[in-house]
Amino acid sequence: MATHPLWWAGAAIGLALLSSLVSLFSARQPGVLRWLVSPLFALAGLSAVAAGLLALIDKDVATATLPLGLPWLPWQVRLDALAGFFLAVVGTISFAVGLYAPGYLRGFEGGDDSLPALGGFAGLFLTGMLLVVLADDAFLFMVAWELMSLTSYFLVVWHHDHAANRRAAFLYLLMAHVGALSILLDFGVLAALGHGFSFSAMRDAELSFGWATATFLLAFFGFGMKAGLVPLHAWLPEAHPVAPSHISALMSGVMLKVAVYGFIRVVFGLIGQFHWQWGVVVLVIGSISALMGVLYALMQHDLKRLLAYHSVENIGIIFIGLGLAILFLSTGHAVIGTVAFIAALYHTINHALFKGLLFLGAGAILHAAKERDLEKMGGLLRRMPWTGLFFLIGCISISALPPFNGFVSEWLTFQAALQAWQLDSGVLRSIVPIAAAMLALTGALAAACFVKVYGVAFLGQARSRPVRRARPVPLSMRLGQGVLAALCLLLGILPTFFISLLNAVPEGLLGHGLQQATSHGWLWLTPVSAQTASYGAPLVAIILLLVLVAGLWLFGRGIRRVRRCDTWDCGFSQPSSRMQYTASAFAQPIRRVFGLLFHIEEGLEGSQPDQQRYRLKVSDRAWGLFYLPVARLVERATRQVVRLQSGNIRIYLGWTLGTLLLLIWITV
Amino acid sequence: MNAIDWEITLLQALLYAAAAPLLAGWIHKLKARLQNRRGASIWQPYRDLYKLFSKETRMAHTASIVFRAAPYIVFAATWLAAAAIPLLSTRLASAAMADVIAIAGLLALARFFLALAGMDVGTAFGGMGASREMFVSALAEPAMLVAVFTLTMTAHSTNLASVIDFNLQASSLLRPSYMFALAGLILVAVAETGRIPVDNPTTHLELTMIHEAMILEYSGRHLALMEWAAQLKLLLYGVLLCNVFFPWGIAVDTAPGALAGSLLAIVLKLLLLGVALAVSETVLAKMRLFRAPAFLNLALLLALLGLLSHVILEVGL
Amino acid sequence: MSLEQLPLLQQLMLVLAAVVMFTSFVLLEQARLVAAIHAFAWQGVLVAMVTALVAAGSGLEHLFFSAALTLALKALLIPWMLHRLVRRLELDRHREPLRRPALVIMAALALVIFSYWVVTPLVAEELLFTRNIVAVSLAVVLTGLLMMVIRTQAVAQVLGFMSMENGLFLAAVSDTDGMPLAVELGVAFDVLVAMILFGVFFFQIRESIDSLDVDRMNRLTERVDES
Amino acid sequence: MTALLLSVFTPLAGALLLPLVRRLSWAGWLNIGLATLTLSATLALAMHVADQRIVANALFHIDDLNVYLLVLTAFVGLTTAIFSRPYMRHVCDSGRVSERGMRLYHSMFQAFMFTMLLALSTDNLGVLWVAVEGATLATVLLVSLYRTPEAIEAAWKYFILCGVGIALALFGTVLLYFAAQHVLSDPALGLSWNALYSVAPQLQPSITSLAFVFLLVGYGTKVGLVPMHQWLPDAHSEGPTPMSAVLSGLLLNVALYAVVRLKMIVDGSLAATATPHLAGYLLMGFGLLSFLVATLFLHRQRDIKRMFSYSSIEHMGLMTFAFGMGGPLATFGALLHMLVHSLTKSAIFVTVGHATHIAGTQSIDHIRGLIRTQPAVGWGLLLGVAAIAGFPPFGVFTSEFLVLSATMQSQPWLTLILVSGLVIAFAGLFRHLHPMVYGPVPEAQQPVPANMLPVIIHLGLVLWLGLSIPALLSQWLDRATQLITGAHLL
Repeated sequence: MATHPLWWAGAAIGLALLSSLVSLFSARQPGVLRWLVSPLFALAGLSAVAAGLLALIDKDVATATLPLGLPWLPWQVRLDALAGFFLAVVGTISFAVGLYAPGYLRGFEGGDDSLPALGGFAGLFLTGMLLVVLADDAFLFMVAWELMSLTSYFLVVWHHDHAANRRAAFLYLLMAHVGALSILLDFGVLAALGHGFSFSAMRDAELSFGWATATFLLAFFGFGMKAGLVPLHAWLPEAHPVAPSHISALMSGVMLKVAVYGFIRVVFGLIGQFHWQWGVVVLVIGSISALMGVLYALMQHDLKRLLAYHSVENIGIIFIGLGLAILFLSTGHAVIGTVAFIAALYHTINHALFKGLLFLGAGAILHAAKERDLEKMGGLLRRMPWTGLFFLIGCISISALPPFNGFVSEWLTFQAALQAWQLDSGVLRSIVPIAAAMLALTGALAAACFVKVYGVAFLGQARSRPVRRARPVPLSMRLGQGVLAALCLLLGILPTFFISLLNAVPEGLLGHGLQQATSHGWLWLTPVSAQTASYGAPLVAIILLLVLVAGLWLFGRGIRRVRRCDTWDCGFSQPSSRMQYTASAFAQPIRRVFGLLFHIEEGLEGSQPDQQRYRLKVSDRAWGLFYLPVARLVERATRQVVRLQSGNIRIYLGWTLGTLLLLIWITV
Repeated sequence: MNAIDWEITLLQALLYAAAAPLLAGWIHKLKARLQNRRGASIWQPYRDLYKLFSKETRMAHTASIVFRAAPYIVFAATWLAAAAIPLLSTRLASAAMADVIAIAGLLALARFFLALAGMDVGTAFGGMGASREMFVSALAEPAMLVAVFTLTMTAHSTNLASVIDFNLQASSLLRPSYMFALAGLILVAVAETGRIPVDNPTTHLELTMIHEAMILEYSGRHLALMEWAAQLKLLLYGVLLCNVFFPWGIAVDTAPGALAGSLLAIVLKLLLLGVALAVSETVLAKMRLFRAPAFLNLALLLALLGLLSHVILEVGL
Repeated sequence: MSLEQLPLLQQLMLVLAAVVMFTSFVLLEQARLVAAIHAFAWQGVLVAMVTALVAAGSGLEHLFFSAALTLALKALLIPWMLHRLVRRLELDRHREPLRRPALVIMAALALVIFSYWVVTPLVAEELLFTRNIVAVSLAVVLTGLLMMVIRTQAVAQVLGFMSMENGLFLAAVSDTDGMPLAVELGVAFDVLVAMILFGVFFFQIRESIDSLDVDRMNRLTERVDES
Repeated sequence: MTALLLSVFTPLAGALLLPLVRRLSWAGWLNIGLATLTLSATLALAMHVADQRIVANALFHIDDLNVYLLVLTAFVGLTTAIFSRPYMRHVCDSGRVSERGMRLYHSMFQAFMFTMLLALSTDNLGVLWVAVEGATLATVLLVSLYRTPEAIEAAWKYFILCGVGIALALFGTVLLYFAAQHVLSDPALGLSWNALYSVAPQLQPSITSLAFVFLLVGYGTKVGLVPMHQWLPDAHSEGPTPMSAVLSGLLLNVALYAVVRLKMIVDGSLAATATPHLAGYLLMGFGLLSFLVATLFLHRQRDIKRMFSYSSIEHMGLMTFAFGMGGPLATFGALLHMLVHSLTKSAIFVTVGHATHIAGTQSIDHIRGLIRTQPAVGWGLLLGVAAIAGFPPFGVFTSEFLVLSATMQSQPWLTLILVSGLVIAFAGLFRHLHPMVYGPVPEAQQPVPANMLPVIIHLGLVLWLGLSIPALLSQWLDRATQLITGAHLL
């Protein structure tokens, strides 16, 4: 029984609920949050991982029915490979966050924000995400989905002193609601065609191309809204940074993945048919999101905002993979479609890992230096070496550099894209490589961005007093980051192992796996065939290490002491911390080249020449183009409608009389 | 993969490391000649490296561990990347280990740490150099990958060894896509290796520096490794251009004779390439930084043209 | 069938109904409150008479009772209360001429025609007679409503409300031989209580906006320009 | 039968008794006691109905449909009484209401309950009309309880508009009676809903449709259907908060109940004609209009109670729409929505009452940072609004889910309108809620003695209904659905 995946999933949900329940006591005993709630949270994560891995290993499907829900539609849960994979993703990050939280939460004790709310909603949030992944009928799915949104909203608005935070949270909930309703419509159509709200009924639905496309578009809109695809993304960088950092890690690292899960579940699982038009749509939107995401990220100097924009980028990359998968599957190239699909899944877990890691790192900085603004950081590596190391690993991974995990998934995506020559239509043959080019550009820009982040935050000299005073963070926080960092390296070095695990997902969903990928032994990753492409990740890592060691031994004779001296800087005056390159300065060339894409306001502040300051504000164009018009429309409508309530009773009576006469006219 | 392949691989790797300074010296010599100077001997780079290695190494107080580790990482990554490009023979284990995308990745890794090292000391010039380096590379990378895609889609493989094999067999027929790809790749190579007109390796004016600005603070063995890595990169791109587009003479097996022949061939190709580079660097002037995008967009454009002409003109023939 | 064939009783009822309608026109037009109250009282009397006639015709004794009730309530009690109120509110000299009398009359006539047009298809042929009464009562109801719309004076509005009630009662009595007694009592009780409450409100309104002009009660609104 | 009489006439006794009680504290407790008695009586009645389908006599007719509403009414009445004791106490101490006012309040509260229960339980359309009119009379004085110019104005509008509406409803009733004259053997039965329902097919369609128009406009005024809704926000915002709670939670339900009952008759008589669904279409039109207009109104609110009264209009519109659409699924959803909306909305009004006392004003702009001032109230309001906005796991989501899916099956394109309306409504509610609940606390705000028990009970129930509908209730609703639509859902 205890080896049954569903048992573990149930345990995970139970523990999550328990943690949120226990946290109610933290009103009087703040310690409870650290010593009871967080460990429970971590345990919930662990058992979710266990459930997921079991489901991935023994590839059978487990289902169950809960005694909840509507009388004729009880909640049905189903744990197949896909769900298992996402359970594992959710669980891993939650585990790390659970480890990290005790140290981080200490900073909040004694604050005037309520701790029970924080712990309780975190637990419910995890419950919601787990239930979304497990749900096997539309009703439970929607309940869990909205639970996820609502609880995360409460967590976002937890620091509610600043009006900006409140606005962000409101916007977040609104957008989540819009997305959810679109998903609801989607399920409505599927249920109407499939005669039933259980997913099993929807799978049997016979959809014409038109209806299938309608459902696809609704799903794409709804889940894309949640996942933060451009141009629906504008709420994301507002909301994610506002939450406490470990929650931001959960939201950016996991919740977006749950949206990806929803998209895969509906499009690959329920609709069950593919059309190249869809593939093109997903591919284009994905590429645009990736590029815009990273460009906007480059313009940020608030660390957490920057990371949030990178989530947009990475979600874009994931959707590029999915788009390629749809494209190839719809044109009958099953193998390559599977490669793209695996690439998307692989990038999903990768992004979960390194984005979680980076947000936890940002949290560590916030904890140690109370600072989110890059322009005030600097030299943190010497003050918090462990965090510095883990953050560096995160930066390398997200920049898709070997031998870390980010590179593997991008490599796989490229491999899929490079099979475009097999497509029949010349248009598609040329669209796909262009998307690949955008992916390459994105990768390079991401590297630039994280050079900026790491260089400005951790290297050089401190730019402000609190940062200069920063102390290393407590052990639990280091543990939380360490786990994720280790996993980043592991997934980068042993892709074959993980891909053989992942195979269960496409086997369950598309009916065929990717055996040839690992057919040449654990050393060689050969997605299509050994002749086409191969990547010996472990070898690369080992040889890099060897050369490093050899180099050190040869030239460094071990780590030989070096003489320390003043900075030379071409012999100019001794540089101070204010002479360092700032984050905005670093991004300036790129800002100039891609200036059209941003809404830039820059100029000089201050009247006297001596205290003039340079002012720069880069804002998102999506606001003016997509959000504000809708708002204005509603405002105009309301202004018209309120005339009804004129305040004069005779006019009211007139309305009654008029309505009466009109109705009589109609009916008689 | 049998033992002999690994031996070849090792041999090539060592050869890369050994030959890198020579190419740099050859280009220096040619440029001096073209400027009517006698110039230093082509062995000068070796002497410089030796001198730097034997000198004492100093570091700024503000420098961190990243600053110390960077030279080793940069050198290792560049070397590994180079080792994966067939120099003498296409029977190359490392080519299977790291295909062309992985090579790009390794170079990016090296660049990443180079830029970090530039920012580590916390000087204005270091940051400036890092910013510009990442800027240029961000624009160059897609161009390079697209150019490479043209090759790989033609050869149906991202494994450089098999690409070269393919080209050897099919080198007879003339491909429009290759012209564009070659042109694009040359521009990218110029930008990536920091040559005129994008960057000037011999400049002494800090404000125009890119690569030099990042390694301003280095000294001793660290500086030596950085210089060596730069020379390796130059050689790497040279070999890439020569062997992929003009694969003639490269050995497809491990027979000593064939290897000797291919060595001769590659040396000749590189000498010619050196001449071309030296001439171009003499006649061209360095551009302003903000004209670099135009330059690299041209590279990307050419690469894309290559790709399109491939998928439209050549597939299905 | 034509008018001549109707029994005398029903002819009489038709006449009375016509007069009821006329009185509601008078109500509509009347500028002086006191006169309007008188007109309302007469309307009550007429309705009571119709009821009595129906009772006489059908011989249902509970109708006699309801006739008496109507007379007491609509013709005596309520007018008397209104009178008292008006005097205590010093409104007995109050006159409020209509803004556009011609227009109002046109509207009222239109309503009458409309209600006739509405009722025509309703009733089967053999019920020709009831049909007309229904039409008349509907006209009275609508006219009462119209009066509430056009009159800006609280008391006048109440009069309109009450004349609506009259119309209802007329309909109930004339074409259905009256409703069950319980219901009628309930209705009567409600009307009475309503009248009392109206009385209370007149004073409350007066003390809050020292006038009974309903147009001046427009505090509660969503209009943006007020905000 | 005794249970029935007890449940209906206990409030009447209370209404007559309470004015005589001099001690206010006693009056408050007595109020609660009477409400408890009523509730227990209705529960007994419910048991009774559960085993023998129908309890009926000359005047009363209790079946699954109205016994369910009876219990709901009695329950909300009880919780509101519990809430109103400390609340009105606070009001009285603050001197806004005199001793006489308090006695009037208690007596009228019971009188109102009486009219509600009578309207629900009676079989006679005339009595129904009398009861609904009586409800107006009972509440109109309470609306003007505070004697401010606004209160009086609101009361006057409430009185006149509902009076006129109800008068039209009476005309409709008369027409029905008239139609029944030629069908029924005993004309005296012409107002019995049962009799009419049984002979519905023979009723003359043209008359019944005209009658339905009058009835719809009449009772629709009470339901708060646009464009006859104007009295509703005024009355809600100016009356004492317990009054707003029962108005939103009960009165609207009862009026809608009346409309539904009458629709059943009219549908029966129109079944054979060219336009069998005329009544349904009318309801759908009104419902959709009210729904959309109310959602837009939500955005321009300055008064917290007005805002929530518009939200009531919105939800009433949704129910009307669902009832009009007919069909088991939609009807089931509408009945469920009636239940959860009453519970949630009265809970919200309770918290709003406390909130207004905390801030000392009803103006949205001056209520700030509740969650810090008095977390219980803040969270209550937050969760209440989340529930009313249709967020799972609260029950409102369940019913809206049912209604939406029913719409998706019968009128797919209207679903888009509904969904956009839901979004607009949500945005309107939360944009005002946010600053009230969150943010820094102004100095003036002080915690007040609050009784959050009703809120906890109501929201707890709503949460439960959202997670799972107990078999008892679902069977119950299903039988009601079967009464209305003639088809089982389960």
